Amino acid sequence: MASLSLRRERIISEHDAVGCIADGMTIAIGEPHPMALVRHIIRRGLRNLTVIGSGLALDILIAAGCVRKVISYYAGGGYWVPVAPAFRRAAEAGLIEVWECEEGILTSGLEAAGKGLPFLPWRGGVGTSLPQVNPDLKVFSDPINGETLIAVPAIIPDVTLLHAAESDAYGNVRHCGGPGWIDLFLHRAARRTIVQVEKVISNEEIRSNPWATTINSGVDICRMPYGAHPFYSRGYYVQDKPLVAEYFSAANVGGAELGHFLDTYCREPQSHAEYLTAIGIKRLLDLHEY
Amino acid sequence: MASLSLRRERIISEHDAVGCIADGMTIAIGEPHPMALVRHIIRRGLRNLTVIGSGLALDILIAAGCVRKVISYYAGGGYWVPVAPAFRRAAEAGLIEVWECEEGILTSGLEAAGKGLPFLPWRGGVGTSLPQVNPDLKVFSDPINGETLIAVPAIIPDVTLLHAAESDAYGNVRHCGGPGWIDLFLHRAARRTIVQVEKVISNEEIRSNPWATTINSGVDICRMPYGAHPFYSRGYYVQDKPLVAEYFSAANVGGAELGHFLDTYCREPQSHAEYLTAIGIKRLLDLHEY
Amino acid sequence: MNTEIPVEQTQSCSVQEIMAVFLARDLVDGEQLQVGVGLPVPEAAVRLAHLMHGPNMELIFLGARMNVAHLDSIPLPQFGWDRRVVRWAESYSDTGHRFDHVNDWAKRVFFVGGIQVDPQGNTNLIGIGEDHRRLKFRGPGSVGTPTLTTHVGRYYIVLNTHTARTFVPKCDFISTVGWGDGDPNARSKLGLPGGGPRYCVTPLCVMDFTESPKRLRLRSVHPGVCVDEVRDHTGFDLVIPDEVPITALPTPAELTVLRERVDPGGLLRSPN
Amino acid sequence: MNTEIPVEQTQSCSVQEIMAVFLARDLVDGEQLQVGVGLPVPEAAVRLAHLMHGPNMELIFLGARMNVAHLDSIPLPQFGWDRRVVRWAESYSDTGHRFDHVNDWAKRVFFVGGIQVDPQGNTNLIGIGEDHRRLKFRGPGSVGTPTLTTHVGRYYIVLNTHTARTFVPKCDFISTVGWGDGDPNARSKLGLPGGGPRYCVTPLCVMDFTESPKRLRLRSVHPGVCVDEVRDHTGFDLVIPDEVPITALPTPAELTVLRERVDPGGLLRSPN
Repeated sequence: MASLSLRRERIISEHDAVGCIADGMTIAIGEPHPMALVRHIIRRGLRNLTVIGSGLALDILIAAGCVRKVISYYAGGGYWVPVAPAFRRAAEAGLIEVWECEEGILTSGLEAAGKGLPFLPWRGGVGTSLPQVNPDLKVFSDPINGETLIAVPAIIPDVTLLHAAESDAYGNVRHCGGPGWIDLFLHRAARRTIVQVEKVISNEEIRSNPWATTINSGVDICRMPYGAHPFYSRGYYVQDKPLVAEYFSAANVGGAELGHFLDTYCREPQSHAEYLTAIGIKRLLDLHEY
Repeated sequence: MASLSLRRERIISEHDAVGCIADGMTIAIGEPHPMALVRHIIRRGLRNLTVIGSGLALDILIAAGCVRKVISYYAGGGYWVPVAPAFRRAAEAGLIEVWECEEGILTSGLEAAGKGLPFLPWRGGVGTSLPQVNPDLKVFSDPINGETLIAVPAIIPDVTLLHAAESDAYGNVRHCGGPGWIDLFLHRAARRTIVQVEKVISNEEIRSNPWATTINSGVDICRMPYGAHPFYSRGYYVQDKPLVAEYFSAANVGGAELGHFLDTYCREPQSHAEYLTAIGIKRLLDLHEY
Repeated sequence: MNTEIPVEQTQSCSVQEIMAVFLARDLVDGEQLQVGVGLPVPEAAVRLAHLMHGPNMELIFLGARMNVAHLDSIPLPQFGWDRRVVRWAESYSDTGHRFDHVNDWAKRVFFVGGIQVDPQGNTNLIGIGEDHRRLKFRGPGSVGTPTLTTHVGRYYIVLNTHTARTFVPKCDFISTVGWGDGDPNARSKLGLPGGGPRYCVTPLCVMDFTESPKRLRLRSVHPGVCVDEVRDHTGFDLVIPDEVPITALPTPAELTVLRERVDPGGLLRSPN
Repeated sequence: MNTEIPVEQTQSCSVQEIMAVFLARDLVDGEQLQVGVGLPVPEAAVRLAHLMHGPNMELIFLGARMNVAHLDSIPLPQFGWDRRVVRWAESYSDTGHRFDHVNDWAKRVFFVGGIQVDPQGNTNLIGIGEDHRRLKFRGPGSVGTPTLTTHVGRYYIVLNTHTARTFVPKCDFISTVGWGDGDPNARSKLGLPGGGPRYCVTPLCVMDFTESPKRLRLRSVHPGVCVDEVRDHTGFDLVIPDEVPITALPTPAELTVLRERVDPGGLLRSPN
């Protein structure tokens, strides 16, 4: 009888996870944000990335100078932050290129990649400026009825980084209360997916409810408790609102104040454990979800 | 405070469920098969239906003379029944039209309907005879890369009939161990969906694990314990292999023997309860899944 | 904007509360109400409608579908992506298939904001400027508004401010098509199945659209706002009827439900 | 077809068992093995490979993905859609997205049958006849074979019978493209990313393909079958090398695992 131990485990270190990303690659960032891996990217000083992402994770990567091109449907920060500040400044200065899109167009491009198709058609965006400001989107006449649609080319991330609640050691992932809306699209479109999880659970627990498995095997796992902090992690903790506000405030000012934030929270801690030490256990425990 | 009782329940009788189907409509049949509603269609003697379906449910509807056109990727009966007999006989005699397709093409057409698109492109089938024998499938050159693909027109069932494990009274459906692979495509494409369930459970039970809800509201529910018999119902019972074999054997012979089967099991019982009475409790209890 | 407005002598309310109540009354039982992240007025409106007269409504937040009319309270989120608001959901299945069932959206209602709105109700979340590569003001992006407004039965344009910089003769970029060039058939000519924008609600007033051509028209001004103030803060010639009523005030019952069961934290009364 | 063939003097085995063992040995650890409904030989082959040498294989049945190398037994299904076979699954998530991740199928392996097979390995599940509206023999339909064979890293053609009516010079209809017109670039010219058919396995023999043009070639005959028998039962000129070996027999260890842990019910030894 084959021994269970012959099955390869898929757990890797944060160092190895980010080690597979090179300057100039296209990386996709899920929601909730895999902030621990995002911080590691900043620590390593990666450059010229194309980032498929939104909100806080996208903005802090731009703030740290890692980004050349943005594929985003939304670069705001929720309540009270209508436009993410580093994104806004870099875009207005022409320092980043924006591949203008929207949710249905983005998921169509990702779905095309997953389905092995050069494109998928989409109706949302017909009549808007999106095809003018993004020449990769082609307005065309459908071959069946002749209706006007937008052809969205396949979007293929080199690496997709996600945050989830749990997985087993073999890469069977379970999101508590469901994945973020775009995460599974980002996974299926990508050449490689790395999922940071709050907790590694037994394979038996996965098998006890296979229907709950949201991503099955083929992905690498980083064990990162509190790894989405200061963002939320469904079923574990809510946003650390003051720290998110501190970031957006520093990003609004820019310059030394933003640099100080990035040094303190991203560059000086040499690992996720050092980051959590800097944040402090009390603060983390206060963020319980319910 | 608004009273919970003001919320409309969605439970209807088998009579009302089939009452919304008229001669000539396009109906889709899920898997596991909603056999109780299929038998009610035969009892009512509906004619000229276009049926999107497979296997046993499809074949028995053809055997009963309800079908004019078949949209199917597979009309076999699993082990030992390579081709479903009534389907085969009717197709060879030219009594039914077959919209030739395959699984990816069918789901693409259904997905196009759900997405409000006139078509979706698909690669599977390129180079095969499918576009020749089904002129609705258009081979075209994609507007981005010029690759050869098949344009699949939207497929829109008038009514989709499904069988599932459980739902609440408001149409929140839960499949035990996941829905059949095509069921959710059939649901999203359809103008109307009716789901027959083994069991109606409380709304609180649905809310206790929202991620398990596979179809959310907007569908009507028929309470049909053992409603997939003689087919399987995941988590409840396995196939009634002798009765399935009895059907295929009668269908192979055709004529009076097939007529007798249809009379006995479909036409004479005037309701699902009468059908179950005819089958007998002992036989039903012997089909437990594990 | 947050001047206190007397309600039946005994209560006062904020403009945001008036906006939320106006919207709530316009929503019909049985509809699906979808609100994006960071829009407190529509967030409050759909909760209020659900509790007041919508036991068969479905609220769609963050990919979850809910019917929660039986709850004691349906509080507003405390920040964007506050997933505690969906803890009573009946399903999350919108998540993987949120855009796979748009053929069912005739009964869905949506709300959009914008950094620019033109007389035909086209809106812009992309940015302000002439050259997309060097915008003068970079907006947040279109989120899902192009797809949503393409398919939903109707939608509302809801803004936090009402200025001549927002209400412009022509959007620099269009992220959602309202009535295009104003032709009542503009949407069907583009193949957009949804019903288009119904009202535009701002801290000053409510606007609807004339029949043909489709063009924004003042429908009511909020208490304490005069017609000239709206005109002065609108960057194009708004259609203004001879008689412009005052936007109806919340009833005491509505205000009680709004404050006790929807917005106990007073978000709609805060100056922010 | 079910003549008993001696294995190392002490055991005998059926042709189906030889076919299953041949296929099992060709499967590589780490691969994803997908089998459709109603194909006992491939069903047995993937189970056997998983238990013998594939602790990192994934078995895909009925929309579920499984790694079950640690189980005492992985019995064959007792009928089509016997969902008990997936009770040990780690996920069912293939269900809603079975064709949404085909870009990952280079490591996936699949098995197809057919009512006709031509020399280039194109197969037909549609029917036999000239006019699609009045077929002489109506087949079951293409199931998912066109999509699967378009994308999987490689596939095997596995048949229950070997006759001149099945192996024809030209399929009346093509449901899966093997090597098209025989050009080794035929698949890439059509834009089909998958690796195409590798072997064709029947109750008489194993066939592979010549390099250029691609054409079915006899690779081995099963014990007790002679080359002429294969030739006589093939409706086209099969490429036949000078030396044709006998298909390797199962080892006692393979036969033990196959019979005790995969096929305790003896499905592969039954005459049906």
